[in-house]
Amino acid sequence: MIALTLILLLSPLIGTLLLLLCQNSSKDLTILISNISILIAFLLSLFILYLFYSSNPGPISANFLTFADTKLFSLHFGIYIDSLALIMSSVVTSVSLLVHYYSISYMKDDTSFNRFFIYTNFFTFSMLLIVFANNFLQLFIGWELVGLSSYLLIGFWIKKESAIKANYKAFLVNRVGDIGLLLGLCLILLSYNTTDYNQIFQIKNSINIDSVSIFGFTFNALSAICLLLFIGAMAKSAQVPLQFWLPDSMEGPTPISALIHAATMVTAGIYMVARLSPLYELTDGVLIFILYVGSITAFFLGLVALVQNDIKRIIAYSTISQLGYMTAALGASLYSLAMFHLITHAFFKALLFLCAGSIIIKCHHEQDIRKIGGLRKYMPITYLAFMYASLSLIGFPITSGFYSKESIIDAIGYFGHTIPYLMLLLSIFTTTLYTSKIFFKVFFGESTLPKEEQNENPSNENDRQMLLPLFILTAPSVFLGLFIYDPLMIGILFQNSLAANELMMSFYNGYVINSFKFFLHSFTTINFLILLIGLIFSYLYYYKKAFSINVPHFIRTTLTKEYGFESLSSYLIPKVQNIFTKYLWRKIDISTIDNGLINNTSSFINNLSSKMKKLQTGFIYHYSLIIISALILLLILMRITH
Amino acid sequence: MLELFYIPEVILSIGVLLVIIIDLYLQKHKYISFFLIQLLLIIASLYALTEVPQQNYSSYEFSEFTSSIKFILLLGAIIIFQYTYQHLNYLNSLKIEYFTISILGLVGTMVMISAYSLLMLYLGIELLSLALYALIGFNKHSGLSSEAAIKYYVLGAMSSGILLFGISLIYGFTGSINYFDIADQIRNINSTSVQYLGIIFGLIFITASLCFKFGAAPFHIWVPDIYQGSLISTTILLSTLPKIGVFIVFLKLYFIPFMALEYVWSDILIFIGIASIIIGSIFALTQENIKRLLAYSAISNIGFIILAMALVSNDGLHASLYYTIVYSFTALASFGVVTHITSNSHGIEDISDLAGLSKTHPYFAILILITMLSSAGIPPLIGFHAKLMVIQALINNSYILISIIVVLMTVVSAYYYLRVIKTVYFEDRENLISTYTSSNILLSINVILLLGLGIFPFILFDTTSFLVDLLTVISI
Amino acid sequence: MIPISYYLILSTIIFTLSVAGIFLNRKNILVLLMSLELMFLSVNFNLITLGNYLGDLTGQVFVFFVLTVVAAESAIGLALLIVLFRNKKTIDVDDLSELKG
Amino acid sequence: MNTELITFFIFSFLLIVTSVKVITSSNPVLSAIYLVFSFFLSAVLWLLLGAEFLSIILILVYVGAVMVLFLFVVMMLDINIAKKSAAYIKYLPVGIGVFVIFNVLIIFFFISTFENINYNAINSINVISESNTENLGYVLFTDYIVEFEIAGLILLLGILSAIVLTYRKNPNNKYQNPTEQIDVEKKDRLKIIKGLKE
Amino acid sequence: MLDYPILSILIWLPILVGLILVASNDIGKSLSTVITLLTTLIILIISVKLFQSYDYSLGNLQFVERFVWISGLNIFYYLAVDGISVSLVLLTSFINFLIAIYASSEDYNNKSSYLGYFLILEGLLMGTFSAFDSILFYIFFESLLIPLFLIIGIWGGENRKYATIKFFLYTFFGSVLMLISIIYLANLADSFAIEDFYYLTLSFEEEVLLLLAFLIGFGIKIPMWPVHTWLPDAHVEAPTSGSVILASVLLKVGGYGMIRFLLPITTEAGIYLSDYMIYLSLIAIIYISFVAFAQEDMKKLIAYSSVAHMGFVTMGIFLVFNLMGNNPTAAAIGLEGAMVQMISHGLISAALFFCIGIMYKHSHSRLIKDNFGVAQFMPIFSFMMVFFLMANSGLPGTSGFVGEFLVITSSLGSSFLFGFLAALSLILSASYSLKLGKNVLFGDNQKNSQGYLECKSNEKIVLGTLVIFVLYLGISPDVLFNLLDKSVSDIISSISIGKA
Repeated sequence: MIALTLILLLSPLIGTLLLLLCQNSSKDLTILISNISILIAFLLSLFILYLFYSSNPGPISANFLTFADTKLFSLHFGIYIDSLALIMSSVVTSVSLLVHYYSISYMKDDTSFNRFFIYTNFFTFSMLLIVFANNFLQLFIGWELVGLSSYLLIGFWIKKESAIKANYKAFLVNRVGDIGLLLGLCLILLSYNTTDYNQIFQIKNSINIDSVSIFGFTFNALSAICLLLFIGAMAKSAQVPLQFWLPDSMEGPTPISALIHAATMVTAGIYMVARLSPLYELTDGVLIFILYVGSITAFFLGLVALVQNDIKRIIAYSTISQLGYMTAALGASLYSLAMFHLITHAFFKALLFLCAGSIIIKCHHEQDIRKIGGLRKYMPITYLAFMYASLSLIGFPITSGFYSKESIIDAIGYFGHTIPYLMLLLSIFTTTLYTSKIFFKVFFGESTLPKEEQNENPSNENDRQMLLPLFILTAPSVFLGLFIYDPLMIGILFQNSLAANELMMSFYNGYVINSFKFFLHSFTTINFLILLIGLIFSYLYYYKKAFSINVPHFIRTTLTKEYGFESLSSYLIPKVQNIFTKYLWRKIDISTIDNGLINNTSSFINNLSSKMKKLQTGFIYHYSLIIISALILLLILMRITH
Repeated sequence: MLELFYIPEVILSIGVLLVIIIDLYLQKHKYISFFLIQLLLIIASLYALTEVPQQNYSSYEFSEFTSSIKFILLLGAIIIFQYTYQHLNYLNSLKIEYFTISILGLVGTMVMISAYSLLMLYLGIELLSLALYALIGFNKHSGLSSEAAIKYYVLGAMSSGILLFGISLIYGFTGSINYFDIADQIRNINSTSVQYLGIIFGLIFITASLCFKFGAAPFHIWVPDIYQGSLISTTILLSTLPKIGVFIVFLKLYFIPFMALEYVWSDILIFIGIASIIIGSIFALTQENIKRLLAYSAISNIGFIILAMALVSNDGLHASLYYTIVYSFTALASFGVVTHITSNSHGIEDISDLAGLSKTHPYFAILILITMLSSAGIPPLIGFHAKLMVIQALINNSYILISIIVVLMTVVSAYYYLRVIKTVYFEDRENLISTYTSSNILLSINVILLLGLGIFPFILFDTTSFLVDLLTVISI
Repeated sequence: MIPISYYLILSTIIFTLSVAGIFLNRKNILVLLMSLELMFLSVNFNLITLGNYLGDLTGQVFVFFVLTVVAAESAIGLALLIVLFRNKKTIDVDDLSELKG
Repeated sequence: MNTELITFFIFSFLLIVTSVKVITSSNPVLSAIYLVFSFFLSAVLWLLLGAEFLSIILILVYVGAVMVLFLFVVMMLDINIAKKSAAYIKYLPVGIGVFVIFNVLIIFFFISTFENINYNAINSINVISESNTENLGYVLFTDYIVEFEIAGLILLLGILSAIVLTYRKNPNNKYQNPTEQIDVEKKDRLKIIKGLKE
Repeated sequence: MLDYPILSILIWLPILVGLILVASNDIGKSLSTVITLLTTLIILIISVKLFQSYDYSLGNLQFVERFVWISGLNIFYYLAVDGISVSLVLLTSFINFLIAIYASSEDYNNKSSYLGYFLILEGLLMGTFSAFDSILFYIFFESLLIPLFLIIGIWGGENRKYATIKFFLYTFFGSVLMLISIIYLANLADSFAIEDFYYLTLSFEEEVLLLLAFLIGFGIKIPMWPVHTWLPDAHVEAPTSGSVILASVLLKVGGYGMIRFLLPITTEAGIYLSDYMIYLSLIAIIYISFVAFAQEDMKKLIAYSSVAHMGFVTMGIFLVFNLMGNNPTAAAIGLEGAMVQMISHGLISAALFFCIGIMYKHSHSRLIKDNFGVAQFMPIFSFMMVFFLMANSGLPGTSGFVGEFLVITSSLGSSFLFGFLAALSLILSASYSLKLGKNVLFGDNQKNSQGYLECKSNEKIVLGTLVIFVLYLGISPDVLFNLLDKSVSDIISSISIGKA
């Protein structure tokens, strides 16, 4: 099993290397290599998952490459196999496979076709590195490598200015979080002398350091570590206030948005916290913080989506909001629910993005939904797929999204976290609104396609290669929830990988009973009411245009500006950075130190020299005077001293 | 008395008379006279190396130490004469009298070195000085040359007067002019007595005069003008041989007759040394004329020598001797290179005349590079070891602050050496109308030794430590 | 009887006069040379007087040599002066400042 | 007050006066004359000290040779008589200051150091005889023979230098060079010039 | 142990060949290129041999060559290596080999001298890293200035005269103070051998003064804030290979010196002053990063980035003082981090300067604004440059990460604030590194007026080799740790000796 996992892990990497080697070969070879390598990974993850559940050996950890092995510390690369990792890897590889397949067609006209697959393959590898990491160092390395791939992919179109700016921003914001993660990692190494999960899970609290003082606040070491690690997760999973890179990252190719910025990379933070749930359970205060961060993100960033007009940006804000749900679930110790939502979200959000990709291709890279309309006729398959994905997103009963999201909201309510509960409830409404907004605007109304294209046969709306993934993804988006809900809730699915199972059990036994009952019950809850109101409202507002709402300008601006984060990130910080750094350079480095200290000293000596040179007048009488004076001086000195 | 005829001074004096006469009959063939002179020097140097007369003359010292120094001196003279000959020959102003006068000056230096009485010392110094007056003014058609000569003459005569005044005081208060007797007298005089003060006064007068001859600040004032005004071959002579002579005079005077007054002169000399280093370094910074630059560099080097000597310790003594030899060697090389480069059929004057040399004459450029870096005290060249020894001696004697000043001044002085290198290597000349002589083996050896002895400093080191051992034998 | 100090004071005065002569003189170099002669004269006074004080002939011997040397020195000095005059057509002290800085 | 002392005072006073004149006269010829006077006066003072030989030498060598040389040069160089410049006045206080300080320093030092200030300066020294000249000669050719030789070298150097420095060939002089005349060869005499071809 | 004087060969072979090349005065470009390539290759092989023969389980000084050099002064010709030296010797020979490869296609006037000076420099660097007599060390240390001075001055850019003189005097100033300290110590210890200095008992005041002198000497070389201002100038004016050797090896001399002299000799004073010195390092890391961001010249940017990265080295070194008493493990981690950072920075900065040199050849401008959209024309080059920029910003998986990681770990042992401030480098270094990439490599360059061409094969080899090594050390730095582990703990223990 270890060997298989190793192959699974390395297969995308080998794909990357092969692609690198045959850079100038044909597209077919590229397609073959990249897709096969991911396919192998996917099949292997399914197979290993099967093996794992059939033999049930418990978590397996193995090292296979030494990073460092000294007296002071020993660090390795290794794999950690348990149900959590395997499920995550299945999700990652499946979405990745579909996106790869989809991209063949999506990217077919691009000059850097090969480069695209190098990046995506590399990304898949990095993501799997995180998933299978058996220690924090490897986690961190994978973490940064996905950041790198994300950076490269956002800026995939190297000639596009906005893309270049966006990937720069994305990388830097992620780096802010990485500071937290790195500090957490360092603290772990310092306090445990190892970064191995297994060893740390075993010793947990018995560590070298008692407490850490962070800017005057004293934490116990474990809390400090977890808090710092969570800061890393906040950046990667786009939680307030480090969320603003994600919408900009939509500058990359759409399949990438589906793969990285919806399904996989952004959930790495969630995965990490879930992975470390045994540690988080032992902290005090950190979880509450996480809960609030999650719910605030879920609510407030959902609102921002309402005022956006770019189809991809709306979905991006929706992603942030959904990630907020997951984070909130983590904060409430509902790790498996968070993971559950992660999985369902991966599928339906990938689906949404891929649909958006199809639409964008169809509309010749037009992304503004105000300029797109009436596509239902021309893209029937996409229309259907989009509809199912949207239903899943808004949590319409029986869809996958319903099970994961409703459970989170209900569970948070069930465990009495009132304020987060209210915020999450309200965001159901906003979710419904913005989802419907896209849906109605894009697929209904006047067609905006050029005349000659309107006459085309609707059945060949796009390449088949692009449609197939839509089909495939629709299935888990709609039905996955129903199938895995029960095993998940009673703890079969994740076995002992996640902590606080008893909490889940109490919720399940006390509230859910079973999946079907939960489905029925949901119609009686306030959640459903809000959902319905939202649907009706948006139907009237977006489709029938029955009424218009005058949102106060102030609120609209606030939302458009993303509560000021927008101006902060794209105007204020670069401006300040430019001015401030230039000031430092010119005033302190050049004027003060270099000119002031160094060059002034030398010019002082130089001036001294040219001034003193005038003493050498060239006149004999001056010379003799100097000599005699010196003699007299010596005489007087001697007379005084002796 | 017969063996006295074999001492180099006598050989040189008699030989030079012969050459003067022979030269009269060799109107066109100057090289023969020059060859004779070189031969004379070689013979003299060989005698300096081998013969040590057994018989001592009370006011004249014959010892292994003085013979060794004389040997070094004669060796230097041979090299200098070679450079000078080529230089003057190239400038079409070769006169054999130049060499005869130089040799008489050389004899004067040797007399200074061997002098064991103040009278002998005076005569030696005068013999040297008179030769130098003539040599400086030798370039009869140059206003600068005669200006320099007159300046040096007036100031030099004044310093002789000061020296004589000092000598008269010493004579009056100790009753003798013999070094040994003076030492005896001073040791026996009660330090509270009034005579003591008289001796100290005399000492200061003598110190001032010798510092003038040495070119140490604040009596250095003549040095740059005279270096600049005279022929460059004279400048080489001026910056090497007399310095060695005066240095030995310093050593002998302070460590034999005035040893008991060590606490007086050591302070004075430290002051003079520091002043020389500072003035030499700072004044040189903005010089444009290469001879002036080297003059200030000489002043600063003299400062090092005096400083090391002023420590009155064995390592200081050794350091100063080592430094003197290294300095002379470096000065020989640096001036030697300059003598070999001429631009527009007269010697180069300004640093900027050297611009672009590395492109046209890489050979000379490398020579200049090595000599300048050695002067700046950059390892692994020999100049570094010399400075190292001085600084080590300073630190060993707990003069930490002074050593810091000294090294800081070394940094300052590095700047002007670098300026020369910069001009040679990094600057291009607009109009390359310069003619240069071809390479020269002797010069190459001279320069390469700066590097070679830097890597194998123990060769010179052992020699000088041997000399210092000799010196301590005679002085104590 | 003449006290020894009289002679010494006399020589000192002449010595300082000659020194003053050197650095006060703005006219021609000849006078500088004469001042130097005076200086040596004063030193000779010193030497002879102190020799007498010590009852020692060395002082006078010294003076003998000083006289010899100074004679030769004057010869060279005057020769230089002539060369200078030929080059510059002047022997003014004030005109001797081409070398400076 | 004895005659010696009176003589000393008169002559030393005159010596100081002539010395001052030497350095202040505006005419170098006058300076030279005053210097000659100074030498004479000094010679007398040296006689008082019992240094007969030296005082004679001073007059013979100095007045007779050196000072004549000086005057010769003065005549030769055709020097203008300069006026006292403003700079002279400006530097006079400095000069006087240095003069005074120096004097005070040394005179006070002499007075304070010599325990026996009143020691009689007039003292004849006997080595082999009463005669100063004889004594001096004896010492010179025995104890100081090497120095004497070196003094000879110095004189030689003085001659050599003076000649080298001042000697110049007059280009207008016509003189024969026998060596060249003998060395001459055929080709030096006859120069074949190629004519221009028509 | 080998039976031939391997260290002497390493030092003198390149110097001799270099001197011959310089003296031969342009013997032809191809011949001198071949000679240089061969020599550097031989040296590389010998140093690999050294590395293999080095027994790192022992950690003591090995391959000792010790002869009396100047007997009267007690100066020895004393060469040896420990793990720290071996790693730097390897780096030197490796980088020089790359320079030789890179220079093979370059065209300079008087190329044989150019290459000759590099060879001399290589030999002197070897000497610096293996001299264990302090005067010998100083001689090599100081001699380094000469060839570099000439390289920059002769083959440098517009403003080279100012830059070289500044560089020379700056470093000379620092080193003379060091010389005084060395002599002072030698005077006390009656020996110039470095290890004899470790056992001296010094008063606190003495230690403080010595510390300051050494700190100025090595701090200028490394360079530390605020004595770093010579570096940007020197880098900007230096020819590509000159910048490479300057950044990748010469700066390391400072760090090496600190480890050899500062740590074990001036321990008490170091402990007393460590906070201030760490703050200086932090200023270098943070402030200099800001300054780097403001740069308009690519070379200056990388030069400032070097200063910032060397801040980690000094921080790692000074943390030893801070942590020795209460957490020796963390102290050792810090020191190893500093060493790894030195090696890694040696590779990465070399690569970046090569990259800039290659771009400069096409655009003839080092200004960021004159280079634009390079990636379109030079995809492979751009790929590698992005890699190096990432490595420069401390991307895990590259060597750039390892050192910073260890230093930050160690600093957390001292105080969270130190760790946090140091970790800020993560974002700052990324911001300036990627800014460079963003502005230079990417974007749409329609004019192609600069005529960028994909780099030549030898340049590809150079950059590719560096990619491999940066990756290798990033993924499995174990080989370095093995080399350093024992030597580092030896130094830590010798510090304790000094303390006791």
